[in-house]
Amino acid sequence: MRSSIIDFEQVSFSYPKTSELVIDELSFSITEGEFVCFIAPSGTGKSTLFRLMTSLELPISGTISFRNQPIAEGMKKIGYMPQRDLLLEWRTILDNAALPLELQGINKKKARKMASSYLEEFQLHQHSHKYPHQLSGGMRQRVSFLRAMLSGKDLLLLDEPFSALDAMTRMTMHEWLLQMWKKWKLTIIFVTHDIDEALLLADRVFIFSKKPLSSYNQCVIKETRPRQMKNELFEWKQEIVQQLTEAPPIHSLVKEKLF
Amino acid sequence: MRSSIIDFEQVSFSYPKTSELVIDELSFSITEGEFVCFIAPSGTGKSTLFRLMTSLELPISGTISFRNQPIAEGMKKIGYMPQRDLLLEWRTILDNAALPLELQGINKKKARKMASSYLEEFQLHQHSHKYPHQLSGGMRQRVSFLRAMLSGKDLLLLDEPFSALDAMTRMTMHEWLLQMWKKWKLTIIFVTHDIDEALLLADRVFIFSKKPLSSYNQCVIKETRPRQMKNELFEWKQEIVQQLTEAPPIHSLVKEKLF
Amino acid sequence: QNNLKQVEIMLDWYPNAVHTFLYVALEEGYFEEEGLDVDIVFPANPSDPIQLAGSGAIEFAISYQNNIILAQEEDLPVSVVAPIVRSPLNHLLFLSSQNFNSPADLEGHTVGYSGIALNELYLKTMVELDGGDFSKVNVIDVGFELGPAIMSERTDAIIGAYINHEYPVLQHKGFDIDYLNPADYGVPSYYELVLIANSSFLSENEDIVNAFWSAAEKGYSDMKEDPYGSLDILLQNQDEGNFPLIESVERESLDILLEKMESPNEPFGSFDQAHWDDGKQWLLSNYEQN
Amino acid sequence: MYFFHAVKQRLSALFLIIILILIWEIVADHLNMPYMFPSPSLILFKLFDIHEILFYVHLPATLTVVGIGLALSTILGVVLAICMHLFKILERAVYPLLVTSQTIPIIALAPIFVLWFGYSIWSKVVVTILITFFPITVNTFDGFRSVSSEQKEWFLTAGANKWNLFTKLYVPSALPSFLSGLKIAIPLSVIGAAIGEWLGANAGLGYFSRRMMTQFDGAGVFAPIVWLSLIGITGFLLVTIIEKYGFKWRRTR
Amino acid sequence: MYFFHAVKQRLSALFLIIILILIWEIVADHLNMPYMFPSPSLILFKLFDIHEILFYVHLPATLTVVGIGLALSTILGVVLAICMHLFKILERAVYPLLVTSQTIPIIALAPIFVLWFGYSIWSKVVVTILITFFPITVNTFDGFRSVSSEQKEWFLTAGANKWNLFTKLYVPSALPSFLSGLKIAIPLSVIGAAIGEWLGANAGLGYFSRRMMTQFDGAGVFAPIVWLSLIGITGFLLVTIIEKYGFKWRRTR
Ligand SMILES: Nc1ncnc2c1ncn2[C@@H]1O[C@H](COP(=O)(O)OP(=O)(O)OP(=O)(O)O)[C@@H](O)[C@H]1O
Ligand SMILES: Nc1ncnc2c1ncn2[C@@H]1O[C@H](COP(=O)(O)OP(=O)(O)OP(=O)(O)O)[C@@H](O)[C@H]1O
Ligand SMILES: [Mg+2]
Ligand SMILES: [Mg+2]
Repeated sequence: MRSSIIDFEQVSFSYPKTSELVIDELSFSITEGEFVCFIAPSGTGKSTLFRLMTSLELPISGTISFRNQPIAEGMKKIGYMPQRDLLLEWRTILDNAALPLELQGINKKKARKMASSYLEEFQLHQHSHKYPHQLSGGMRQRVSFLRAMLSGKDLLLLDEPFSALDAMTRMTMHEWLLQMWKKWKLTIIFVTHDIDEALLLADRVFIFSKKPLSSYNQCVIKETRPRQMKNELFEWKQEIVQQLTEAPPIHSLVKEKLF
Repeated sequence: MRSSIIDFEQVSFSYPKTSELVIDELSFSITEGEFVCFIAPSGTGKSTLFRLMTSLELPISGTISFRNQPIAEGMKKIGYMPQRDLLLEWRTILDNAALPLELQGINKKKARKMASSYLEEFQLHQHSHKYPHQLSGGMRQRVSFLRAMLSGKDLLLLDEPFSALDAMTRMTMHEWLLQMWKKWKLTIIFVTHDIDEALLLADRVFIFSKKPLSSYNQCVIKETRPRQMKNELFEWKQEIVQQLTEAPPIHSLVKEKLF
Repeated sequence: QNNLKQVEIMLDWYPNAVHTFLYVALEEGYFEEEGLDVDIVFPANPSDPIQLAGSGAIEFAISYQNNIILAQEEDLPVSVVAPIVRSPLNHLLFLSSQNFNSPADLEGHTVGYSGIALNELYLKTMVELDGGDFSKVNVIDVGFELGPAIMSERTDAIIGAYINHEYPVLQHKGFDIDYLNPADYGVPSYYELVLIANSSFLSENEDIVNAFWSAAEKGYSDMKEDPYGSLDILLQNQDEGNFPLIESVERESLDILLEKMESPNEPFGSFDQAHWDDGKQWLLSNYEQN
Repeated sequence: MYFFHAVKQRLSALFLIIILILIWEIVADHLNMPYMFPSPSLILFKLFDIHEILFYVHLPATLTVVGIGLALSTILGVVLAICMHLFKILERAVYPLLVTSQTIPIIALAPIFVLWFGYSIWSKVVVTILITFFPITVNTFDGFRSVSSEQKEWFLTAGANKWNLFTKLYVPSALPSFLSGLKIAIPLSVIGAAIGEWLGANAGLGYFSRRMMTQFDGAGVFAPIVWLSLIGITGFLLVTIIEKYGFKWRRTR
Repeated sequence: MYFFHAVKQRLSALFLIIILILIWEIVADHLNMPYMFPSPSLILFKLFDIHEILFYVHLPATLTVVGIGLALSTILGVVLAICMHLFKILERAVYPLLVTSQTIPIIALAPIFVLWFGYSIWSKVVVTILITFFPITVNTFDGFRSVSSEQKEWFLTAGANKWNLFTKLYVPSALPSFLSGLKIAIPLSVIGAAIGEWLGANAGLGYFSRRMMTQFDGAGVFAPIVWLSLIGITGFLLVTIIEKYGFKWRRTR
């Protein structure tokens, strides 16, 4: 078994100046090279988990480690796509996409050229000189996604990256993401509300159903990729929905031949 | 047959200072009391259609009418939920939700009380004194949705209202929305990328596949509500996906017994 | 008290020994006897007294002869009531260490003047009569802050300072000061301080002006009789901290002044038209604006 | 508790001030030219010495000018900003004039105000207004302009009338910017009052300071300036406190 | 084409100015007190009359002061804002001092500067710096503070170092605010130069205007003020143009 990249150990957290606990003694661990999806009801604390992993927030107890080091030091090894796209209003799409490359010290001209080729793959090249407010919601999201991908990090945290995309565009993005994941041997943690999407992409799906976050069920999917949507999918979906609502005692589903 | 509420007649549109046409001689009409969903790839112009209906943008040719009147005068009769939530950062959730009521001239105290009861239905009441930046993405979206609903208008334009919600919360919202639709005899135009959602909610689904928007296919669903997700759904979904990609000659699907 | 006529007089400077007669008249009730309620105010800028009297904001003011002539040339409605100090007090002051012996020595040096540009003319007359080149003198407007300008040695000399005020004050502060008298270098004598009034006020209220002057004269004769006692009235009138006058300095000053306010053949306040016209002629033929 | 925290927060400022004052004291003692560079201890001593007259005579005079001037200029500035915001034509017509008015060096014109208004309080108030008017107007107006068009559009579609739009969107949006303007204006108002007093006054802290200058009394020049600074600081802190407690939503960040 | 459009845009301002000037002319002719209320035509005439000396002697003198003062104060202000932004301790230590420094009415202290710096250009430059320094620093610093913590967080997670964060996020974010500050500072710099000249000078537009005042030449008082205003307006317009063409992304709105 490969070594773990992120470990949560008895982590608890609440936002300052609020009394409610968002995360309560949560433990889990994610293996190097895994593709993990998080599914949970709205407002349970998925984005908060990401903020903890990037050490934008600090746990009130417990430890989070990155490659067995306490998190603060590992932070710069994590690529993060926040839920609200934070494109810079004063930069064109192209310059926004080139930003993570610039931050890695690549010179501006080269960074633009590289970003430009990716924009083409995303079919955004004819918009590359527009400013963010001139784009549609889905286009902004794709630029924000590209920006996270180009951060050049091993571990990617994607917070609902495709929520504003239609089924077709989403499929293209899935393909592209899986390709990159394989090529660059990435570890990906992916928050989504679309169960189909989770089942299509993940090695493992974490299902959080309780608030505060403390335990979870998981669903391990061994099917090879590329996966195809099939009719049987529906049952598994129902099962996950049930887990989300009723929160039965912790157990893992292992789906060998889902598709 | 009931009279139409919104009519597009040969409408064309392009954003100022750009050359590309977003909408090209599009015509359609929506009937009073209908629940219509728009499905289209990202960046084709759904949000733009909404901006035209609220007369935030003016067509370069063609006419848009609201209840057979040119649009400018009908504008204030339309409730609009934009794709990016525009919550006021300096107001609490409760005050944000109460805003449309205040705009209708209801006094502040009463507006708050009314908004408060709705927040409870959305299970946001324990957060009602938080500010927008303290909320999760899905919570913000629900507040923004509530704000549009409380605008007290007959015609509601909802731009991807539930994209950030998990399946369970989404189901609750669907139920609530349909209930209000019936109770208040609303007309609803709903943009979504989730085909399931469209099939569950709509009387009619418009499928736009070409850019610029000029023609569309439609799918009329006569099944009574509440509808249940069923296994057969999958086939119809595939069909719609195909329409989105291949854009076959215009025709209408009529699903009598979809569920 | 209610039917007293209210009038304002603006001094030429902050109150000092030269104004003793006004304060005596005020304190002894001479103005009141004449039916006047007089308010004494002081200027913030050297040219304010003329201008405010001209604009009608105040009724009376004290100013300098040559300045009054220039103002009248510019159609400012101000008229002379009576001269108060009959000869120049204005001197060129400098620290003794500068060793200026005559005005020509000022070539290549910096001279500060108070906000009245006339001082430039006096200086020019002095330097040129002494055979110097005035264009080699660096002249700077330093406003009201004449004393500080030489004390800090930012200027080498100042003009516009009074022999009866800045001179003793600076000496009192422990500086060795020397001076040159403009009258010794071609500047004709003039009335240093003159009581003026707004012209239309004067023509419409001659009785008030006369009443004012007779009260002032009473104050003056009291002052002449008992200079130091009168000075005490002035010193008592100073509000603590506001204008702390130094008694010894003011006594010295008063001694100089008494000689210049009246002479054997010219009583206090008498106006010599010929003297005025001579001064005016010299001024207008030598003075050029800018 | 909170009090101690606040004190601790400001400890570094206090520390820096003390060091600066110490340096000043040493340099001043060394130079020994009290008429142009008085030491802080001398100033402090003077401050106590003439406390009565400063506090009961000159401070009230200056405070009146600052108060009236600032109040009028806030009212005028805000009203003008609102008008410019509401009527585009006014913006185009008035904005250039406003800039022009601001570039007129009041100092040079102020003597003329004295001719117009005499040595009354109004010549000082006018100078104060002229100097504080611009930052208030410009900042308030820029605050109105900072409202995003998306937000405005939402209000319009929600059926907001002009009044709603103004009170519920524009005013709250412009408030921080207006307060920034006020923070710049308060110190300027003190300067304005002092300039005004310099040009024609018989009382006031600025007048007194300048008067002491002609008396070669260095410490006397500085003592009223200490009071002037206190006025400015108090006003500034007041606005800062309003900012802090008025904008709860910012604090939760 | 564009030119005509721009002219048309400004027509209303021109119109208003013309009306105001006409009213002024009529009132002035009526009052007939040119020494305290000269008419615009008189001022215009004077402007031509003494054009040589104003343009070749006094304008350059004032421009030098404004230029040096503004440049230094921009450099100092921006550097200080950056330092305060980078080091929290400096913010807490320096900010209160800055406010204090601002509330010191320069006017009252300026005579003392003259004693310190002499009648050289530097006493005027110091006054200019003191009066323009505050808006530049405060606005730049507020600009830095306006960066949302979310944006900053994204940069941090993306591995931005301090320098990146500064050049790619903070500088572009603070730029509009800095330019607002500059817009307030430019007119103030003209005022500062005039104050400085008033305190001791033998050239400069402010000096000249005040000199005309003591010579009862009303038109002569106003003529150099016209030039002073032109300096301020030119500077202000320059910044406005930079704003307009520098922030393309704002224009697309
Ligand atoms: N800055 C904050 N201050 C206080 N409370 C916060 C803050 N941010 C989030 N919360 C609270 O923490 C909880 C979890 O929020 P989080 O954003 O992690 O949810 P989420 O799982 O990402 O939800 P969603 O799917 O809707 O995005 C919510 O109750 C929210 O109100
Ligand atoms: N303000 C604007 N100025 C110029 N072009 C714009 C502007 N807003 C949108 N566009 C362009 O118009 C097209 C349609 O945008 P629109 O937002 O209507 O798409 P959409 O169908 O809502 O997409 P999505 O599902 O991604 O939200 C896009 O190509 C976009 O770049
Ligand atoms: Mg979230
Ligand atoms: Mg959209």
